[in-house]
Amino acid sequence: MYKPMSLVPSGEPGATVITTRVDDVLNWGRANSLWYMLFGLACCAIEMMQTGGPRADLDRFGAVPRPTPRQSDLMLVAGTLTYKMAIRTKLLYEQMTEPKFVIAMGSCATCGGLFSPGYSVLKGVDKIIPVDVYLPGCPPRPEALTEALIHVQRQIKRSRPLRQKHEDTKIIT
Amino acid sequence: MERLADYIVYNLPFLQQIPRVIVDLIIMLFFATCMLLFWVALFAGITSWVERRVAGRIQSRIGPNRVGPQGFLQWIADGLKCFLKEDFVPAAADKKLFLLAPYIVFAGMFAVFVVVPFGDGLIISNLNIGIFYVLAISSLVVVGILMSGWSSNNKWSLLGGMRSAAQIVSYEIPVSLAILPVILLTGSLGMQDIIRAQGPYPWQWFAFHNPFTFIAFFIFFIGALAEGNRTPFDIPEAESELVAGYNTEYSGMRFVFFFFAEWANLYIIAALTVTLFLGGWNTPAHLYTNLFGLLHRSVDVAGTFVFILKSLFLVFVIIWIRWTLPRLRVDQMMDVCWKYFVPFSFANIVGTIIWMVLADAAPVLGYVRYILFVVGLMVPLAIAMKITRNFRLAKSEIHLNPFI
Amino acid sequence: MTEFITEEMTLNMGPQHPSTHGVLRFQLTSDGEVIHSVKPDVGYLHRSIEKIAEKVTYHGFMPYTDRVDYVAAMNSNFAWALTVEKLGGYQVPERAEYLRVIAAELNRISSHLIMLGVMAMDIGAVTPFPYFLRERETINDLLEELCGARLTYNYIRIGGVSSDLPDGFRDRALRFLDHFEPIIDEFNRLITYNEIFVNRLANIVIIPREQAIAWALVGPNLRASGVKWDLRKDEPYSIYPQVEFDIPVGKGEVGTVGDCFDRFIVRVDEMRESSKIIRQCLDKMPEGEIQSKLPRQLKPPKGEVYVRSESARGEMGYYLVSNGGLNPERVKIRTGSFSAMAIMEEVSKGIMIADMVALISSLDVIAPEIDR
Amino acid sequence: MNEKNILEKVMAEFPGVAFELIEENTDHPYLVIPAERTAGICRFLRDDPDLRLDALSNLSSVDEGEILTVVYHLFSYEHRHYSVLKVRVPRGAPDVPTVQTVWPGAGWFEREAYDLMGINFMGHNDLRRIMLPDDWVGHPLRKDWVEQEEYHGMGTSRNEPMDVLPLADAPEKEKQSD
Repeated sequence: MYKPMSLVPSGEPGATVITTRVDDVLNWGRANSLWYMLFGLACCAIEMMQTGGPRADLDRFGAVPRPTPRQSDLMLVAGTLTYKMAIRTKLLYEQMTEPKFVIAMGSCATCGGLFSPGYSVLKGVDKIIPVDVYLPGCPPRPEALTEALIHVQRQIKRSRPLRQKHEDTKIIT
Repeated sequence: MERLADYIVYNLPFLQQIPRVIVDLIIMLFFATCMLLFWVALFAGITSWVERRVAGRIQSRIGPNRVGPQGFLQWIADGLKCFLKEDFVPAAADKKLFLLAPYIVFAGMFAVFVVVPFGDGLIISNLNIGIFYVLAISSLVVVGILMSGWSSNNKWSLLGGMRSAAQIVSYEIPVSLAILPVILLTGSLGMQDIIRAQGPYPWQWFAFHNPFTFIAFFIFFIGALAEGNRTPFDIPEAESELVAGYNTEYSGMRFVFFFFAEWANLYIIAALTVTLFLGGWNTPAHLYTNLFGLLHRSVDVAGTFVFILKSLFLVFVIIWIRWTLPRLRVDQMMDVCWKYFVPFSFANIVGTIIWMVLADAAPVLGYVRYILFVVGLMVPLAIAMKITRNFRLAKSEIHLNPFI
Repeated sequence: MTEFITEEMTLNMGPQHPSTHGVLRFQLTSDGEVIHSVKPDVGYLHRSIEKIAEKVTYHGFMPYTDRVDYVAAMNSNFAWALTVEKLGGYQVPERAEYLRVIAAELNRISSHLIMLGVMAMDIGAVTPFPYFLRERETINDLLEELCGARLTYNYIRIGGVSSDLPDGFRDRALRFLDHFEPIIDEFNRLITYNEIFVNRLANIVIIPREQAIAWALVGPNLRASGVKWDLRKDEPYSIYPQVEFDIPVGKGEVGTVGDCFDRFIVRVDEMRESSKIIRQCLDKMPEGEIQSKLPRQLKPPKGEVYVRSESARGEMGYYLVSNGGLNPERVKIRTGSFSAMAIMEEVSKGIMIADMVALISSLDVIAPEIDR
Repeated sequence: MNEKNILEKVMAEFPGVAFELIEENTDHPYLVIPAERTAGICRFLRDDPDLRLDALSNLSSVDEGEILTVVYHLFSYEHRHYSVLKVRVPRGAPDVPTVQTVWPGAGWFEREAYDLMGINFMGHNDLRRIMLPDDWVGHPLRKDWVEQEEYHGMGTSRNEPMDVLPLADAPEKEKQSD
C-alpha cells in the first residue's frame, strides 16, 4: 500500500499533492512512450511483428520498435530461449538503460513451455532477468500482447519514480 | 533585435548601469532560448507526430492516437520519457566527444532557423549572407555525426558516421551548386532578397524561371534529402544494416537531440526549398499592400501562413518519399552524386548565365516560364493519375478520414 | 606515393540485429564496406526438437513440427504426416488430402508474404511489409477458422486432418483470393520493379545452377538458379498430380539467372501458383471422411523412411527410424534453410554490407529451420 | 535405373570391398559401405555419367547402440533417382572420412552430426560445434547422454509450479499472524 510521504516535515498535505502530480506527469510520459526492442527469438516474433502491423498496431500506444538496446524501454522476450542465446539475452538486458521492463512473451519464455523436455532450452527467462509481465500462449495472440503492454503501462503508472531510491532498482540475481 | 534591446534598456533603467554588450548578450540568449523552446522544438516535435501519423496512414495502420487529441502530445511523452531515461556512456567510449557530439548536431541544425524567413518581417536575423550562412552552419552537423560515430567505440556507429560524413560532404557540392543559379538571378545572398526577387504568382517562382533553374530545383531537393539522411539516402542510419547507425550507443536526452535535429532538419529542407525556388511567403496580396497601406499586417500574417503551409506540404512529400522508396547502396549513392548531379549543376550555372544574357536581348524568352509552369503542373497531375489507376487496379478500399 | 594501407575489421552481426531474421549471427571480416569473409554462427534457436521426438509419440510430435518452421507450420505438419503415413502404410481419405493441400498452400502464401515483406524492408522500403502483414492477417483468420490457431496449427494429423471446413469457408477463401491476386500486381508496381529496388538486387550474389545443386540448395532458392525442380510436380504426393500449376524458375529478368532478384521474383510468382491451386482444390473437393480410423497409440512397423515434401522454404525431409515401439527411434529433419545458410559463407566474399543484408533475406533463412 | 541397380553397379565397380545390400524394413534399399572407402565411393557416385548423384540430399546419424550409423541420402537432378548409403562405425572410435570434397554442402551436415552425435569426420576443414556452445559437454543425441545440472549458472530444470506457489490458504495464515 502506498502511503503518501511528504517532502516537507510535519505533514503538510500540499507538498505531497505536488510530488504526486509530478510523478503522474512523469509516469504519463514513460507509460505512453514504451519503445520496445526489435528482438525476436522464435515463433512469438512473428506474432510480435503482426502486433506492430496494421491490425493491432502497437504504435497507437506510442510503442515503436527500436533496433538498439540503448534506446529501448521494453524487452519483449518473444520465444524460446536457449542457453546459447540466454547469455546474450542477459547481456542485452544489461545494455538497456534504466528504466527498463520485460515481458516474457509465450510459454517458452515463461517456463520453457513445449520445449521443457529439451536439453538446450532455458526453462523460463526469469532465471536470468527479472520479468514484469508474464504472457502465456503458444504463441499469444496480438490482442494478448497488446493487453500485456497495457499491463506494463499500468505498472508504470502505479510506480513513484521520484521516490525510488537508487538501491530500489531491480538487481539481477 | 537592436531596437528591441534599446526598448528594453530604455524601460528598465537599472540595466543602464551594466555594460551594453552584456545586456545585448543576455537579451539575445533569452530570446534564442525562447525561440528554441517554443518555436523550433514545436516544429521538430509536431513534425515527428506528423511523420508517425502519416507513416501510419501510408502503412494502413493508425499511428499514435492515445496521448492527447489524436495522439498529438505523443512527442511530449517521448521527450519526457527520454529526459527521464538513464544517460548512458559506454565504458570504452571517448567520453568527452561522446558527450559533446549531440549538442553540435543540435546546434548546427537549429542555428539554421536564424535565417528561415517565415514572413516579410518575421525573420530572426536577415543576414546579408543568408544562404551562405545556411551552408556554412549546417556543416557542423557532419562534424557532430562523425564525432558521435567515432567516439561511441562501436563499429556499427563508426560505419554509420563514416557513411554519413561521406554522404553529406559529397552532396554539399551539388546542393551549393544548385543554389548558385538562384543567387545569380537575385544578385544577393540574403534570404528576403531571394524571396522578393520572385513574384507572387507561381509562374514567377525561380523553379519555373528558366529550364536550368527547373533542373536545379530537383537537384537541390534531392540533394537536400541526401544531406538530411532521408530515404532513399538514409544509409547512415539504415536500420536493417547498421542497427541504428551513428546513434546506436546513445540513450536518453542525448538521443533526443539527434532525434529532434532530424525532424528539425526535415522542416529546414522544406523551408529552404520554398524560399529558394517556390516563392517563399509571397502571396498575390503583397502586390496590393502598397496601394492600400492599411492591410499591411494582415498580409504579413497571410504570407507567414502561406510559407508554413507550403513548407509543410513539402514535409509531407518528404515523408511520403521516405515511406515509399527503398534505400540506395553506398556506391550507388556516390554515383548519383558525382556522375550526374555535379556535372548537371555546373551545366546549370553556365546555362543560367547564358540565359540571363539572352533574356536581356530577347524578352520573348520570358514566356518560357509559363511553359515550365505547365510542365511543373504536370508532375503532380501525373502522380495523381498513377495513384487513381493503382486504386482502380488493386480494388482498394479508400478511407479518407484521417482521424481515427 | 606510398601505398594506402587498410586494416580489416571484424564485425559482429547478430544474434540481435534487425536484419537477421530471428537469431542468427554472422562474423564479418570487412574492409570498410566491403566484406572479405563471413562466418555464420547458428544454433541460437537449437531447441532439441530431434531429441524430443525420441521421447514423444508419433501423434505427440505433431505440435513440435509446427515449431520447426513457424512461418510455414502447415507444410511442416504435412511433411511429418506424410512420413509417418508412408512408414505405417496408413491411408488418408480424399477429402482430407484436399483440405491439407488448401491449408498448406494458404500457409505457403503467408510464408512468402513474410519473406517478401521482410526483404523489401531490409532493402529499405518499409511500407510493403505492413501491407503484407495486412494480407497475412486475412490468411491467419482463414486458418484460424479452420483449425483454431493463428500460427502453430497442429491441423494436419496422421491419417487425415483435425477438422472439416467451417460453413462459408469456401466463399471467404475465394473472396480473399479475388482480393489478393490484384494485390500481387500492386505489390509489383509498388516495389518489385522499382528502379532502386531492381538496382539493389540485380546481379547481386549470383548462385549458378551447378553451385546451387552442389551446395544442396532446395526449393525456391534452387528454382531461382534455373533448376526446374518442384517436389509437388516431380515427385508428386497427396493430390498435387490432379491440380494444374506451373513452376516458376529464375529467368534472369533484370540481371543474371540466380541473382537476388530472381530469388525474390520466384516467390512472387509462386504465390500466384498457390492461389491457383487453392481455387482448383476448392472446386474439386469431394465430400467424405476427413480422418481415417487409426489407433490412438500408433505403432508403426520397424523400419526407416526418408520422405521429402515441398515446404515454403524448399524441400523438407524427415528421416524417420522406427523400432516398432510407441516412440520414434530417431528423427532427422532436413530443412531448406540449413543448406541455404551453409552456402552463405561461400558466396558472400567481396560483397558490400548492404548486399549482405539482401542476401540473407533473399535466401529466406529462418532460424528455427536451421537450428531445429 | 532404379535404386537397386545403382547400388549393384557400385558393388560391381569396387570388387574387393565388403558391401552389404539391405532391402528390408526401408523405403529405399541401401548399401552399407566400409568407412574408409566412403570418399572414393561417393566420388564415383557423383562422377559416373550413369549415376550423377550430384546432390547430397540429407546426411543423418543414428545411434544404434554399439555402433553409430551415418546415412547419406543422395539425389541426382539429372537422372532424378535416389541412392542411400550407410556407414557404420564403432561407438568408441566414430571416424568417418569427410565427403565435403565431393559435395561442398556436406560440410554443415557433418558439423551437425559431429555436434549432436559425436561422429568425427576426418579431413573436414572446419569441424566445430555448430548448434551448441563450444563449452558444451557431450553429444546430446546419443542415447546415453546425461543432462548436466546447470549450464553457466543457469539451472536446467524448473520446479513444478504447484510446489513453488504457496498453498491457497497460506496467505490467510500470515495475515492472522500479523
